[in-house]
Amino acid sequence: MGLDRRGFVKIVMGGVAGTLFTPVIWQSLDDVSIWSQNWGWIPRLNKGEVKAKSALSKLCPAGCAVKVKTVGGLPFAAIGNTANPMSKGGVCPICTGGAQLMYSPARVKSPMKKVGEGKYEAIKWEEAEAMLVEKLTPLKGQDGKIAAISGDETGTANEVLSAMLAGLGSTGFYVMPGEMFTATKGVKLMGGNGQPGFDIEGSDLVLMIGADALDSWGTTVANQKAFAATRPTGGAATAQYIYAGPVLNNTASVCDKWVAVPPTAMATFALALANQLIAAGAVSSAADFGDYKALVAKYTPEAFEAATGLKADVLKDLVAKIKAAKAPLIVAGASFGQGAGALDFVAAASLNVLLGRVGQKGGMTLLGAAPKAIASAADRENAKDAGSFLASVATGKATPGALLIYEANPAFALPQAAEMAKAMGNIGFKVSFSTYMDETAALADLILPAPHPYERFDDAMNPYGVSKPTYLAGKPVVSKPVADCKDPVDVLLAAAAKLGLSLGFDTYADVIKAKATALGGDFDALAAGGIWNGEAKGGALTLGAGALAKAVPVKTDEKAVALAPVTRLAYGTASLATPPANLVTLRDTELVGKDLFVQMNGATAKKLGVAKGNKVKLTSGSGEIKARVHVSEGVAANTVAVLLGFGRSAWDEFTKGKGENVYKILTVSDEAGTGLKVWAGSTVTVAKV
Amino acid sequence: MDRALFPDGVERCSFGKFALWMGFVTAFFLFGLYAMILIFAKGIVVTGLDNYFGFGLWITFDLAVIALGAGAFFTGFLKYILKIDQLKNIINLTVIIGFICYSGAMLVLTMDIGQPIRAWFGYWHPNVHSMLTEVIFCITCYCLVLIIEYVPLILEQKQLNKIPFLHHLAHNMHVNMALFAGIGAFLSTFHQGSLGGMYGVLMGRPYAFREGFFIWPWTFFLFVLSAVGSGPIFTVLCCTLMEKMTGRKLVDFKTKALMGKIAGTMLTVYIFFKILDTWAWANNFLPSVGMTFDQMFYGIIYGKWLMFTEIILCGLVPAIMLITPSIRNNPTLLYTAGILDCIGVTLNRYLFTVQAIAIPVMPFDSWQFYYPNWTEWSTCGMIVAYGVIVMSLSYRYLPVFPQERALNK
Amino acid sequence: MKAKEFNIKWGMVIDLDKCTGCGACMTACQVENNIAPMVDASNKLRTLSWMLVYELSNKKAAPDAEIAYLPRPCMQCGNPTCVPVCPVIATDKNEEGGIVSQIYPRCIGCRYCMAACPYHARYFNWEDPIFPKGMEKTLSPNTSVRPRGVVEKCNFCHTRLMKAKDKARQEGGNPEALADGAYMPACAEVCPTGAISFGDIKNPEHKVHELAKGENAYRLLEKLGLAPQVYYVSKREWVRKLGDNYAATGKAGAEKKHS
Amino acid sequence: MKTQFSVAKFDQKLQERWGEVMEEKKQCKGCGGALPFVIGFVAAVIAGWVLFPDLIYSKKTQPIRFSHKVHQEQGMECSSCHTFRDDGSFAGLPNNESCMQCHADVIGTDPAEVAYVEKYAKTGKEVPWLIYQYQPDNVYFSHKAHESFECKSCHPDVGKTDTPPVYYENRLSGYSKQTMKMWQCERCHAENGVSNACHVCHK
Repeated sequence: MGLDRRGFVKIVMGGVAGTLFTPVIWQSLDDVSIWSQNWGWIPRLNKGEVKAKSALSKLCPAGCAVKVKTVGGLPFAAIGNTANPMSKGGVCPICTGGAQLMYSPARVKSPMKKVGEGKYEAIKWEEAEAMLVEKLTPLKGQDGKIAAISGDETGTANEVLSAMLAGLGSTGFYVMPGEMFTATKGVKLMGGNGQPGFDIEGSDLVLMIGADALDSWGTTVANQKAFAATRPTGGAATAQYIYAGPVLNNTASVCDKWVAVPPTAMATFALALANQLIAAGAVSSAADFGDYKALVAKYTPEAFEAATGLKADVLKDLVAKIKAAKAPLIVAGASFGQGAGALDFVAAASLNVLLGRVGQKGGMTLLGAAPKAIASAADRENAKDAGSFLASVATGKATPGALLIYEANPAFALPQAAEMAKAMGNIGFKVSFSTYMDETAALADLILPAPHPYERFDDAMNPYGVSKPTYLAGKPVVSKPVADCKDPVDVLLAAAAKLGLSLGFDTYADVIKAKATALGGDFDALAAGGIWNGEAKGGALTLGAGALAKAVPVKTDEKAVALAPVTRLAYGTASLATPPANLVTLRDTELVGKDLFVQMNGATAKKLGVAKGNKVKLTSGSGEIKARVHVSEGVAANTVAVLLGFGRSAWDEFTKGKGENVYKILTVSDEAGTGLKVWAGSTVTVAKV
Repeated sequence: MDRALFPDGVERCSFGKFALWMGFVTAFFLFGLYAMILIFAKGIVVTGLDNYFGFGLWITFDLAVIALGAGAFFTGFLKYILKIDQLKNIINLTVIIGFICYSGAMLVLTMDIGQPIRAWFGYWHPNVHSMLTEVIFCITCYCLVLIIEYVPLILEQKQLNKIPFLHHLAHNMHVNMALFAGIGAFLSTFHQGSLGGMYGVLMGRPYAFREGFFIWPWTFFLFVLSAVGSGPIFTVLCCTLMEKMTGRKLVDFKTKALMGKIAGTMLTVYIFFKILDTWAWANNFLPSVGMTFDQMFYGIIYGKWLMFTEIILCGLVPAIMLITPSIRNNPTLLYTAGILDCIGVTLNRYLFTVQAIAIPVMPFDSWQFYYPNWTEWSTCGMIVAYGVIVMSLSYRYLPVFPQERALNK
Repeated sequence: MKAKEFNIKWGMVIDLDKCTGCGACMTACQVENNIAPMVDASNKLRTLSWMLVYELSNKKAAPDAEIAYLPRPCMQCGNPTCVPVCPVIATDKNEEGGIVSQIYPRCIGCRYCMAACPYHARYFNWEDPIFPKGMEKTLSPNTSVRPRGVVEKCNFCHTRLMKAKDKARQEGGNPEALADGAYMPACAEVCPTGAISFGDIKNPEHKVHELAKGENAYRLLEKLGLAPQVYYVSKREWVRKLGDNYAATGKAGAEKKHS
Repeated sequence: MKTQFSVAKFDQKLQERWGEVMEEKKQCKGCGGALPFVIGFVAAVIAGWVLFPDLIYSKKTQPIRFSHKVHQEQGMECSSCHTFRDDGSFAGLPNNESCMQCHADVIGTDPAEVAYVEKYAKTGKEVPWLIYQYQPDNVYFSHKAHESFECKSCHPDVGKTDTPPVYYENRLSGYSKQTMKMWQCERCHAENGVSNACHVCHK
């Protein structure tokens, strides 16, 4: 008995029919359907307990006190710490995406040494640390041979750095430019001492001259909280906010009034306002009031109109508002957080003196020097600026053999950046302590990866802008860093020890704990999201007339327009390129593909003969950049605004090669009478390409 | 060499020439196929579609071919249900065109969705409130009907027809064709309407939104009317194109003129209501949502000329031409009117798809522009090429045109 | 058409006079909802931003120019135009609280809902989510990661609602009567100026209940009749006027004619 | 040419054809009528119900032979290890921290315990337990909301087992055999009058 074709067909038919009564087809279909809904290559979520741990997120310059949410121990989000009286539960846009930055593709994964132009080799920490000691040993004891640049304004790491340099016989400790630097100099010119503070919270009329206080200036989140407290939703506002500056920026967008002052006319505006206030009866008991009065007499409404292109009515309106206010406050600052001279600061801050607002609630305060953790460290008031230092390196006036760069990116974020990067080439041995592969790290001979804020101990003393002495500290959120990194301060302390220098501490954690103790605070409470506050002192300030008298009004070329760089916190900081999670907040009127936009108002565009979408070249004495035109009415007269922080040549695919670095075309000049470097009044010519 | 396969008593070009032609068309097909494979592999990120234009060329193309393929159901309806016997001369062609249009549209739809692998969810988890569900159901069912209508034609191929079983099968299918024509007419009417309904229910899109009757917005009915007002004449145009290309007479002009009359009549009805609808929309609906007629248009790409071209030049004008016997009976004018008519309905589908979603409804939003890229164009080209291939094969080997022998004596 | 009504109506009141446009809400949203960072985030026609901050302008020349920022989450319309169009019921408004759901494993990616939504609140996954190496370790446990080809949108961080309910149960409270603030979407939680208030609009104990009724409160495109659950507040008339089209009356806040 | 044809004639033709078929059938003795069909049918049914499950599921065993029985005999409840956290979330399977409260060092004689202590407790590595009811990421399941049910109404009743059940992993979908399907969730919700809204279970 054989099986013929017909029989076979029958068996197959039976088989098919039988299969229908089994799960074979139905279950397979179901499973395929499930498969199609959960593709294997889509990342899976992490499981485990969700916790929130306090941390000091120093990704933004002020440092946000946050709670880092973790799942199964892995950080995934940051929320505000409602228990922290400064941030009051708010978080800035940078710190919001802090967890993601731990895994930034730009992160330096291990120590690396330079083995050729743009080529690096990963090395072991032992080798790296030995190399550091080896290179520093011959330079020990020679002043000016070892230099350090710090990009951290608030950390006690600066004390370690400056004390270490001092111990090694060098005075070459420099800081990156920032408001704190110029403002402290400004206070000195007004006969005072210490870091100025501004009690925004206590004021009922906040006039911000330049200072982008609600987005990128000072303790942004605390400022925003103070602002928000005066604006209950659905209720009446209890304070007025006025912004005077070149760009209708984030701060100006919520202010009651925007006064469109070109960046070249910031001091003129302040002094013209002083003129009108005095005309309206303002009198100060300051010793130099007479001189001041004589000085501001030059700043007539007409002069104001000529310099700003605004109507003098603006001043009258402001005077009326200030006179009506109980606690007016003038916040002085550069519109992009740097580059304005001390005189710009004095011009604006003198209004507080004129109005008798220094040391008052809701006024301007002075913060005295805080106790140091390391006695031999340099005083903050005496900081020297990195820009001047690198300029003298460029000219051969300074010849350091080694440069330590701590959390700073001078090759990118100093004015005339290209020259600065070139000057760095004159230094034989450069060490970059950096979490990310930034432009400066890419020039260094040795890159020592620093931990992300969630992986380290850190602190913040008197972030710029606070009205009373303030101290924050934090400890790691995760037990182990993601990359093979070490705390730079720990590395420096170990290196110092090998060089025969004892600073009294082995780790940064110990330094911070000592700092907390010196202040009379409790480290554990601070690390849990607490805060230490001291008392602000007032102080008899002069109106700075002597210094102001030396101010020379900026002369502008007829063809040139003022350049107003714009900083937006969400797009990164001087030491941080736009984080991947923040990139989406960029507008398509600011950056499209690789093209940066230059913003100007319709009248300026017409004057320059350009139109929306045109490609233009902005040229200054120090270089040129290309951009496309976006016509926006939120820019002052004869001014062009460009975003700062783009045109990265290092970092990662999220930022590299996008836009242009505006620092390149910021032109540095010497401020008359103070010798400070200034670049807030840079001008450019605009030409179609 | 393939002479034995030709329908009885007709001449066809040489196989070499035919192969050349097929090769030419296949090249387009293959290019589109490449794009299609790319789309399936990488997703529709390779197209020109974006967040503002979720719908674009593909949907416009689908709607247009479905409208133009309406000749099949409507002619079938007239032939089998209303027994207009003269239409038997062209009915086969309408069926093939309908089949091509619908099967092509379905293929485009699977490309158009983000998860082609889940295309069947439309049946598995249907949302009865969605006009798109209705479309998915009707379009697939109707495509099946068209296959059923097309199969007997294939079976009548000379050699196949020699097999008794197939011969009888074909015949019996023919006998019952009225039933399928009826089902087809019902299904097609519904989904033509549902396609219009898809837009008419979009409350957030003032250009497209319409009130209506019961659950059906006015666009539901307008789409049905515009489809039957253009489908028949599209068949005529296809037929004429084939005649020009092959040099043979396929359908007598009387039948063509009849199709023109049918299309013209329906187009007239349509354009009457369309003008009324547009008037009411501009004067009642738009102000009720705070918008103006002017706000619906922008620049040249989204200019008012589009709507006027659609309604006046490619609607009213061909309608008048087609219902006027003296114009209709002039071949050149008939074809001109037909072309205008087909452009008009295509433009209508484009406007409802692209213009409707381009209009910034939020006052602070802006107009965006959409440019279909090569993947979209080439896949549409692939469908056209596919249609040409099916048509060429059908013409060469199937007895599509009953009059051909007599007309070419 | 009548809006679907529930006993609870989760809603937002966004104070546009407080929004500085800093972008923290957008970033917090990306993080909470596992939206992979986009290398070219400048192509706004392809990016995913469940929360998007629009810039509004009073269209006056400098120096009288004013701008305002308008954060736009999903409006969770009472009468959503996106829901009835979905052919596969991948989106629905059927849960207490009125949040419009979107189910990714069900979605076929036809994008009909995107065409329907005048707020552009719905986004299509053009590409598979690609996180830089290691960054998938920072995925939030609250939202599943979506494959390419499906549509997604803001859901008021719905998992937070579920977690808030669980917490209420654990503490012996009523999960259907959460206290004000017990449930907060990521954007509202992180906003440094507190511009975004969130709560149950129907619950008098929640502050949004009063805020939504304020004289300067309005909803976007009120006249279309979609009945959003997101309210905006601004004292600036020009801002309010940009919330809807006023061709018929020329006045902001005019009664809508169309049902 | 085919106009003369009728349905009747068609039937006749069909019958003729059928006759031929029957004719052939008679010649084919070995085919045995319906028998091959039945054989095929039965074989397929057997294959489908017996072999198929083996084919579609791969079998896996837990990394450690955990005895629930032993633990229960110590007087422990399910909730002693499978706890709710303060925020109402469910801890699921205990981690090393919990296990090591007792098993930081070997306290018994069971080799499985020794294996646990050596391999996991001492190294700090978490045990990669296989979860019988592992749900995809798009599912949000609240144990808290289902607290009133007994564990075993959804989970395998492992309380009395000395050896954990075999874990069957679906080769196609990658999920466990016991992973609850959506219709099961929906049915129970419907029966208990609980909302079946999408977001009740999805995230």
